[in-house]
Amino acid sequence: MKQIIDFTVVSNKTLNHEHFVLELKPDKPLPEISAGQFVEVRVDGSENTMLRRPISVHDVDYDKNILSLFIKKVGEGTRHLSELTEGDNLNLILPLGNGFTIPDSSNVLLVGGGCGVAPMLYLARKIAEKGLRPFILLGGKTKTDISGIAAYQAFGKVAITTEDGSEGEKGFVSDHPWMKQETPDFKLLYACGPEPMMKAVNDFGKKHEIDTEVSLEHTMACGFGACLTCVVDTTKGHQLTCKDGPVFNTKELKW
Amino acid sequence: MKQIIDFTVVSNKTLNHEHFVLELKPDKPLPEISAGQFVEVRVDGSENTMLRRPISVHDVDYDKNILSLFIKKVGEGTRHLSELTEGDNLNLILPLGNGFTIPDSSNVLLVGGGCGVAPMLYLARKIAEKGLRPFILLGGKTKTDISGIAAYQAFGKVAITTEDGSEGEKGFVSDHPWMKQETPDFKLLYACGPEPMMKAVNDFGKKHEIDTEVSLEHTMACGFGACLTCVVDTTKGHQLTCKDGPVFNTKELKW
Amino acid sequence: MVNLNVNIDKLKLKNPIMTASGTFGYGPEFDDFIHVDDLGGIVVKGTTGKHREGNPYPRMAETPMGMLNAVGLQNVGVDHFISDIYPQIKDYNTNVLVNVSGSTIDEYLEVAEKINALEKIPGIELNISCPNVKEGGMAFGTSCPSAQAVVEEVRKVYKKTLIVKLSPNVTDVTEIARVVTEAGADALSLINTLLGMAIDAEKQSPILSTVTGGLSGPAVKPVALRMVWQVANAVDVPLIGMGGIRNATDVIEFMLAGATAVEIGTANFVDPQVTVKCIDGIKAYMQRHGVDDVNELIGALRK
Amino acid sequence: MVNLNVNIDKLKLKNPIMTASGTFGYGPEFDDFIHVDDLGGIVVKGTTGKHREGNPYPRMAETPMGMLNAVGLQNVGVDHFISDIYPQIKDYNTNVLVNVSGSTIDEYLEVAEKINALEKIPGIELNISCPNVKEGGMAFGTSCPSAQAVVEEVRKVYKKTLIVKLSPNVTDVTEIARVVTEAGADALSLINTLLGMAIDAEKQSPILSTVTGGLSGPAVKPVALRMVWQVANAVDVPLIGMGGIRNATDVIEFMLAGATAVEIGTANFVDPQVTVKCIDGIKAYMQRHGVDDVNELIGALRK
Ligand SMILES: Cc1cc2nc3c(=O)[nH]c(=O)nc-3n(C[C@H](O)[C@H](O)[C@H](O)COP(=O)(O)OP(=O)(O)OC[C@H]3O[C@@H](n4cnc5c(N)ncnc54)[C@H](O)[C@@H]3O)c2cc1C
Ligand SMILES: Cc1cc2nc3c(=O)[nH]c(=O)nc-3n(C[C@H](O)[C@H](O)[C@H](O)COP(=O)(O)OP(=O)(O)OC[C@H]3O[C@@H](n4cnc5c(N)ncnc54)[C@H](O)[C@@H]3O)c2cc1C
Ligand SMILES: Cc1cc2nc3c(=O)[nH]c(=O)nc-3n(C[C@H](O)[C@H](O)[C@H](O)COP(=O)(O)O)c2cc1C
Ligand SMILES: Cc1cc2nc3c(=O)[nH]c(=O)nc-3n(C[C@H](O)[C@H](O)[C@H](O)COP(=O)(O)O)c2cc1C
Ligand code: FES
Ligand code: FES
Repeated sequence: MKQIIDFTVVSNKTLNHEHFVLELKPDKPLPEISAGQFVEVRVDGSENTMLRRPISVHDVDYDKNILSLFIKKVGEGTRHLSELTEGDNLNLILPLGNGFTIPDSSNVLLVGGGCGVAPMLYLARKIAEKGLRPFILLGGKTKTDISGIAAYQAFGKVAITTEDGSEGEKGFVSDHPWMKQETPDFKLLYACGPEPMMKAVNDFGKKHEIDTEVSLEHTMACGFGACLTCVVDTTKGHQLTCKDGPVFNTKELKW
Repeated sequence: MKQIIDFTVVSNKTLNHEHFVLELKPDKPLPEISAGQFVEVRVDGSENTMLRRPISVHDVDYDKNILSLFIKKVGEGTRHLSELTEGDNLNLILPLGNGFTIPDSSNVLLVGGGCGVAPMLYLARKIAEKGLRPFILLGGKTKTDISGIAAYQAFGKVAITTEDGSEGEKGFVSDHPWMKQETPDFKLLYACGPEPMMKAVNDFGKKHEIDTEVSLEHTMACGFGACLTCVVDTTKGHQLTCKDGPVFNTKELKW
Repeated sequence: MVNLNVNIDKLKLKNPIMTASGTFGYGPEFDDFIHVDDLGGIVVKGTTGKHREGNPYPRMAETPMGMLNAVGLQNVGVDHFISDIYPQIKDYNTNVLVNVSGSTIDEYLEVAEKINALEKIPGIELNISCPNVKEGGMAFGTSCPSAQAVVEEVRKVYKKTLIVKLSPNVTDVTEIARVVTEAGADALSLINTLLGMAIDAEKQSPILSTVTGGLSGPAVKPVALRMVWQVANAVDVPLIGMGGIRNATDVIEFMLAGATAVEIGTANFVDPQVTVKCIDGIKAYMQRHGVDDVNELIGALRK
Repeated sequence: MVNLNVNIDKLKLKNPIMTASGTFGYGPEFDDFIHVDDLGGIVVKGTTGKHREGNPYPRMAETPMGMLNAVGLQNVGVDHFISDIYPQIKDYNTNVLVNVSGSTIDEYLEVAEKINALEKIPGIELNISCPNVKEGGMAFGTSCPSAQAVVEEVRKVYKKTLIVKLSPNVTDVTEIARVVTEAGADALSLINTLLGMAIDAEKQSPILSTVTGGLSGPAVKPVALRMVWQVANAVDVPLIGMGGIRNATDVIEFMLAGATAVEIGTANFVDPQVTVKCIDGIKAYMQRHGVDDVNELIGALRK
């Protein structure tokens, strides 16, 4: 059941000049959240952000009752969020959307680029909870774009690419050996990030007939199926990114 | 010369549930300000306050380079201002408007009611600087509406009225003995506050042929003569409250 | 206890708060957040003769205190509505109205006639003001002859409460209001969205796939209030006011201007509970002002 | 160095930033804040045949990201303008334009003719779109025949650059744009304010003395952009775009939509330096996008 919940900011960690992680504590127990689901955040005190902002669930700690969001500063709304400090309040609607398929095999590859790494940590956690160890590939422009690797390493086998080679392999995620394999053994690919990156993962999947799930970041007015603005063109016609997605198997998309 | 200046909040003192005083330090020396002039405050982080808010100068401390504003919470803008804390920034346009006449005699009466006390402290200071001691009458609904009396006492002879009698005389300012005198010796009356109060002072002045200066709180879009929205009907036709006022001799008004 | 009941023609509303078409899905989208039964009424998504895919993505742009949409009447079509949606929502204990849209008079007639047969739908809102479709829609609502024609024809086949929704994109809204009232509208609702546009300066391109779209939200409230007030002074049928409402104060303003009820649209996206908060807010306002019957507020603006 | 010069008919602007009539006084009101000479042009307060007192107080209401005004063309009248104001402002080194208003065609003619004689006023903006006066004003700008008549007549007596300012309160702005262009307008400016209304729910009364007033500010930007884009696709004269501009991004949006220059209005009240900040912002934008000549941006929206 979708809920509207008030949260308190527990911490706001600056990762680099554009990314930060908010840890939030709700005023009641967190509802059950699937990996790939998102929240709609109300940004107060900003004259140009009437609508809520959709943000993926980055991680959930049910023991501590804490929800984390991994956010990139792009405009006024996310800038305001970046300025929150401990004790500030934040109103969220959650959980929204569908979620990724949780696999039965460790032979799956999670690819995250830029703020597309956001949903990958919680996905990795959910996969690891089944006793599996997925492959996790994180891409960035430069070293400082990649952070908190230890958290991912707890759940799977991690590799990094940076465009300037300052960390891990030099290049795009699609340049990494994992995605250069002639006969890859992956059962499922997951991608979230800039569209060219997701398309590259999809091309890799297509070539080797591996299903690919992507999380789309369409603009949204409501986030819960009421406005019909967030459509994506699928084989079944227009579907709602907020309700039928944000996760789609690329076979359904006209990619 | 009017200036646009960034200020830092030095302190925000809550006086009671609706009034507070902001002490502000500019990033350069304060310009010369006359008693009765006002500032236009930019309220950030509020979705319904695009326009600046006009607020009278409550006091100026040129030695410490500090400007004080006395503000009543009435809507979203003033509520936001009431939440400012030390170190916050505030952008002001100042000084605006004309100002009160500075008298040559101690026999003048300053009457302030509600947030209309705002300009009276600085006016009293300016009069006291000439070696004079004006009469100062402050009115409120109840005791907690009146505060910082000591500051006024440094500049003149202070009397209080409260509607519930919890401090000073019981009743309106117009019920105070000073305003009940048969043959008052005042040379000039000053009033700022709710319109009925200013009208009562004006009636007193009219009866005894004493000039009365009032400070009008008309709604304003700009505060510096550009929009023509703040007009007041005078014997000379429409005049601008922000430029020709906010202080008017009631003889000029159609009161 | 204050009275919140109002009547729109034969419709009895338990309170003046309704939801605006296209912003409330079919109702169940809000079941997690509120009891839809608490509302005076809901207006479901614009429904056309055939299923419509609507416009391509992107369909939304945020603007200062407003938003543009270019959904373009995406909907399942009247037959699918009747077979699949209606059974799910017919037992809401509130007035469930259908927003009837079309590209041709025949399409309006088809939909109106089919909806007329649905026992639990006590009225329709005739959408002659959608700015987001190439044919029909707003074109009907911005000229007197075409507005008159479509309303007259629909009136012949539709027997229950016929509400006509007016476009704000006109020189004189009272002209259209008079014409459609004479043509048989039982009530009027206004305003639909204002035609607007948003540009991405960095990409140097329009944000919406359709270039222009419909503006809604608090930004349009002053225009909406003005039109409700103008129309209230021009015609005698009940009005449903809307445009930028997000709290009880806004509701009261529309009622004072002459609206019998209101619809809340965009604000549902920001706060899915805004409707029930408005109901509570109206009660508090009435108590504060000693108003026993909400009907006393309708058109009560002091002049 | 990037080129910011643009031309509006015979007017040469050093940059596309102008100020909107009624929001910039006569210019000197801003001398403390900016160098007026830095601007592409200024348009002074609407000027009529006789001195006007305008409407009673209150004349202003704040709305979500906008404001309503009901100034009602308060001004000193053309003769007093010529004798007292003109000498003070004629030496600004920028285009000083007069916004010409009236209640009758004769009044427009009287003002236009007198202003035509002023050496240092290179153009007028004909205000056929003021919503705040009972007679004339907007009435001229919302019907084709009357818009045509007033422009044709003024064209006969006014020899310099004639800019006609359009009302957004119309069903089809392109119709009026075509008519006034054919009647002799050298350029068009748009939009004037949208007719709106604000109510004080506590006092249960209108906020403005005139009940309705003109809406301006960021709230109206989407409507303004749409109209500029529509008119740019309909006529061939240069356009001056306005409505809600408060930063360089907004300016670029209007230029991409088809405006050669812009006027900034309400934003001057919030930040009296907004105009010069916009000029700097345009330069920064051009450098970032590798645009050498600002004229390249005019109507450059990718479709
Ligand atoms: C399902 C979903 C999950 C997301 N998860 C994350 C996440 O975990 N971390 C993260 O940093 N970002 C995420 N995003 C993107 C995030 O929503 C946008 O970056 C944010 O809304 C921009 O708001 P703003 O006010 O800062 O920028 P604005 O000033 O509103 O816009 C800046 C830019 O962002 C684009 N944008 C605006 N609104 C949206 C929107 N609703 N969706 C996508 N792009 C938008 C604009 O077109 C513009 O180009 C997600 C988006 C979706 C739809
Ligand atoms: C020259 C001048 C000096 C002033 N000095 C002081 C002062 O020293 N201390 C103080 O507390 N207040 C002062 N005021 C009044 C103050 O400007 C308003 O209370 C304030 O603007 C309200 O803003 P808001 O956002 O809180 O309320 P809003 O939500 O905007 O409005 C709440 C109520 O205040 C009224 N209001 C809104 N704007 C204004 C305005 N510009 N002027 C007057 N009333 C308005 C509204 O009509 C409404 O009834 C002064 C006003 C003027 C014109
Ligand atoms: C996303 C969206 C979709 C809409 N779809 C419809 C529709 O299908 N039919 C209709 O008559 N109005 C439609 N509208 C207009 C609203 O019903 C309403 O008239 C308008 O949004 C103004 O109200 P608001 O400011 O409260 O949103 C839509 C509005 C939005 C924002
Ligand atoms: C207070 C005020 C007074 C105005 N007076 C005039 C006027 O005299 N003549 C005119 O053509 N437009 C007048 N306008 C309209 C503006 O010139 C401009 O068209 C409108 O405000 C939209 O621009 P903005 O959103 O940048 O303010 C006035 C606007 C305001 C806010
Ligand atoms: S965002 Fe509203 S339906 Fe998807
Ligand atoms: S407030 Fe603008 S002229 Fe006075």
